[in-house]
Amino acid sequence: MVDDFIYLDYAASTPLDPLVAERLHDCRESVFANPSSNHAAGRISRAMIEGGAQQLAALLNVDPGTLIWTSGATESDNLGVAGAARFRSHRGKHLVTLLTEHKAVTDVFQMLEKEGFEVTWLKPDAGGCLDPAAFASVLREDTQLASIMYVNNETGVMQDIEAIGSICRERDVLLHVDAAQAVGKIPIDLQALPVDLLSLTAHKFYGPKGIGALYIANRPGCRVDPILFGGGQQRRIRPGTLPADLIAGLGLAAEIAQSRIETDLEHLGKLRRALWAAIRDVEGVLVNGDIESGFPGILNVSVSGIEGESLLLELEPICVATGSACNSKSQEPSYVLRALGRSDRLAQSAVRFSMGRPTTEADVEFAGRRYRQAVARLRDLAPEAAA
Amino acid sequence: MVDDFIYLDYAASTPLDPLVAERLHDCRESVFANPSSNHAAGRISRAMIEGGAQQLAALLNVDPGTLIWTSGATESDNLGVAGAARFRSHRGKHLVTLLTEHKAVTDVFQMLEKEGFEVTWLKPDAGGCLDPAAFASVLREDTQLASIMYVNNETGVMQDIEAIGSICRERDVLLHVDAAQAVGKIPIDLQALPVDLLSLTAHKFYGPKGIGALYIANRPGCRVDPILFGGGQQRRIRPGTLPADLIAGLGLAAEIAQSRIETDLEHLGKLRRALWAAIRDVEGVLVNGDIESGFPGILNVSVSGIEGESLLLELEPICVATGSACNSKSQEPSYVLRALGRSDRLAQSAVRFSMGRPTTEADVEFAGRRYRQAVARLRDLAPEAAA
Amino acid sequence: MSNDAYSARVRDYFARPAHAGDLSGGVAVDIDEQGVRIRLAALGDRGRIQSLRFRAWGCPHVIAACEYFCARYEGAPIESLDVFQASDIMNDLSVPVEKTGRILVIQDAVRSLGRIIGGGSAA
Amino acid sequence: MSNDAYSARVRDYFARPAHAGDLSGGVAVDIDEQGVRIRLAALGDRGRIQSLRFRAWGCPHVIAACEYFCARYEGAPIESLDVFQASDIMNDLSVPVEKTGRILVIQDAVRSLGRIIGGGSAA
Ligand SMILES: Cc1ncc(COP(=O)(O)O)c(C=O)c1O
Ligand SMILES: Cc1ncc(COP(=O)(O)O)c(C=O)c1O
Repeated sequence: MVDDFIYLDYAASTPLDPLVAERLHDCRESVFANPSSNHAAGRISRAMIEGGAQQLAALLNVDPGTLIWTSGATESDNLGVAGAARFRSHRGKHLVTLLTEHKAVTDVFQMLEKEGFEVTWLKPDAGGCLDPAAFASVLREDTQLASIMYVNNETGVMQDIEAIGSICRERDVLLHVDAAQAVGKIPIDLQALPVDLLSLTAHKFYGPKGIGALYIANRPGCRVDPILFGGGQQRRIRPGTLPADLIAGLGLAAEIAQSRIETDLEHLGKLRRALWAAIRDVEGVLVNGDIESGFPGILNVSVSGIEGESLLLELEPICVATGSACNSKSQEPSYVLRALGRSDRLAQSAVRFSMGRPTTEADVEFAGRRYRQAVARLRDLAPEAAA
Repeated sequence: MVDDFIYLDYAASTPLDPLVAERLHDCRESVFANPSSNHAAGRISRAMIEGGAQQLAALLNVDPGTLIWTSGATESDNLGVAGAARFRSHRGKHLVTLLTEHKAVTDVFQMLEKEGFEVTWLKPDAGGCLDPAAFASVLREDTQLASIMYVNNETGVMQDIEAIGSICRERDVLLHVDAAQAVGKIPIDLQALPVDLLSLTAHKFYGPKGIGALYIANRPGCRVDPILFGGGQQRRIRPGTLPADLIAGLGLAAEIAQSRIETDLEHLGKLRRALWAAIRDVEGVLVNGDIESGFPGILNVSVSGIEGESLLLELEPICVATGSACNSKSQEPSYVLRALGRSDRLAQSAVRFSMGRPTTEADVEFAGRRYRQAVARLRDLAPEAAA
Repeated sequence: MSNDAYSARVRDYFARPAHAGDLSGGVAVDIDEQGVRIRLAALGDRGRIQSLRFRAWGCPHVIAACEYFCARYEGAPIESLDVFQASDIMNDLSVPVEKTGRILVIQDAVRSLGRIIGGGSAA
Repeated sequence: MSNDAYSARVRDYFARPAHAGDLSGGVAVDIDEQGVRIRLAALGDRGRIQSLRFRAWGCPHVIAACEYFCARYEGAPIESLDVFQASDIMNDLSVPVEKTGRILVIQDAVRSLGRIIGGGSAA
């Protein structure tokens, strides 16, 4: 880790696990052939891919054959949502999703609206949660697909996927779950969980960037139309030369995650408690989401009377996010926090601290101190301070 | 290189240049943040991406701002062809392409046909070449886009992109060029060459797998509709967290390629001559493509009276391809060779030898010997030998 | 290993087809179907198959299957040719299903051979 | 470095705004527009601006721009406030165009200050 900053943005991306980095590096000499090639070198690449698939399949408790490799969760979300909606469009064109989904889901639904689908956009409660009964009440005869994320990337709020999935199964609605922030971080057993399509990306759990997957349950009616066209790779669902090394890296990252998911969760819980203890008595500070439930790797707080961009700069050298990384460049207050009922001002002052395996208690204590100082200085600079 | 096989399938994929492998490995500690993140760690990732863009831009002689990162040439082809066709569909719906394009292009055109576009499929001559006059003759008032590949992946045949591009400019038709087999291998100067959209993938020129780019000329009317939807990355043209390490690797691979393109070409030319000399007097052997012109890294030969799959197995431990890698698994004779007028039998016996930087003269001499022996043994096994 | 399109036995039979070639004397059948060309030659002796040889033009599975057949049926009773099953080859050599047609061509050839050699020895 | 949303000067002014604070005596303007809140305070002396102080609520560019203004105009002739240009800030601090509106708020505040302090010294 570079030590001129303190990285607390693990929800945006994680560094490679050192073992994964080694695995990737080791691949460079022998695993380079095109895995579609029918020769000795191609077989080595295929074996790496099968190994990776097995490791990821073990983490999710699925058959390796249900996994389609993609370039990341954005592509998985696009393929899962648009692909399944189109595949089932002859049965009906009503779709359901949540206002607080990631852009890789909401933007796909907006595109589908232009294509003639009808989308019901559900609003979560003030804590960010979707009430399964509210979900059930909007399902219709012609509803074909719902997409509800597991762990929210801005707030860490977790949805009750089990309850929502059971409702979907009863009503013959496919459920897509954006689990980019959940896979490798919380236990997910897809034999037990009624989920049809699930998106993930390796760089959120210490794997390489540029590789992700879409799980497609092996059930009747659960299929996707491709969104990319080309060679016959991956049963024509997703073409392109597979990066065997990245898949091997993803697989190892999945195996490592599986072995330490409980330890990680405990570690993160401790860190979040320490961080919250350090800032909770800052005047006007508020948690976005829920400090009790929710994924412990994320603490998102707003504070009254503070401009968010200045707060972020003042927090340097602590690397944190406002809203999600994809929106960090825009000045707009997070649509996720607006959906939770936050005013523009409060949403704009939001800071997302997200912790990871390498984070220490000293890191979060430093961050907490810095946060208090930053708020104090900016308040002191404001015209109100003169009054 | 693993030495229990001889790899002659560089057109399917190349190993990482050792310097590129080192660069990738070096990135693992400091280049991991989400490049969209507005903090110190994010800035490091952004700087890596800008560096990579500059290196690739230098290779192609373009402005770095014209490059859109993708997961590979398949995605670039999809984005370039479908994206531009849709963007210009209000002006007209006629498109032109070649029968011998890669599947990542032909399958997109087939999809566009279903969407209501009209596609003219041009047939090359027996040597695989497209006559620019024949191309010009099919353009219409409503033609909006043509896609013509640079170097054919099966035969190495090169099209006259300069002539075709000039015709396109005159007729206000966009030209997309699949240059997956050309970038980093032959000089390409996009200031001089009238090309509007160009697809490439790093793993064909000793860069990492899982990363490619689409060049989009900065000209009026030259734009693409996105095919993936999500965060605001890359001017909303292509969303998803950018793999800064892979882009840095691609950039370095481009820089290395630029510095040695002439040396590489000379080396490959020598190897191809040596290989052809070793097999040219095998009875019934025929070059698919053109041994004089064409990219020297590829030699594709058919031979009469030989079953292709057995030939390939008999050639082990030499790793070669029949047709293109993406089709290696299927038993069908290559559609590319069929378009050149080869019979099913001859097409099915085709072997593509493709050489690369690490290939030695000893490698190709061994391959040539082995090819002669293989043909002899299989002929000897056949019923005709009894007669 | 599952990543190999060819099982170890297929690789072995293909590389070292001990029964490739011709027989002097005996009977032979030629078959050319589904893009596969096979010649099976046999020498019978007192109700048994004394020698078998083959020639083949086809994919590695076809060549290996011919060798497998010859190796297995040399010394067997001639009647056993009538009950020869392509499915044995499919299983024993792990032939992919899409090649079933080709293996059935071999079954046809074996059955023909059975009829001829049976007829021949009876004559 | 071009990857930084803030120029070195912006970072510097933001981190160490020497002119943040209040003045006792003199005049002050308060402005609250476009989500930016600014108070500029000035003390004039014989046609010149003797001291400048600011308070601000806004993004780093706004805070840095206020400091930049104060540092640059202390000691300047009061009339120069009338010709103060937001574009100077934009250029000197490399402010991104999408923030033009906010910097114009500062221009408004400076012009008001000019009128007040000019009027004040004439009275
Ligand atoms: C919830 C969620 N979905 C999707 C994505 C997109 O992942 P990627 O950028 O790897 O495509 C992210 C992360 O950016 C995310 O947090
Ligand atoms: C000409 C051509 N176009 C496109 C592609 C697709 O590239 P990728 O598999 O990296 O997406 C390839 C290689 O497979 C190719 O040779």
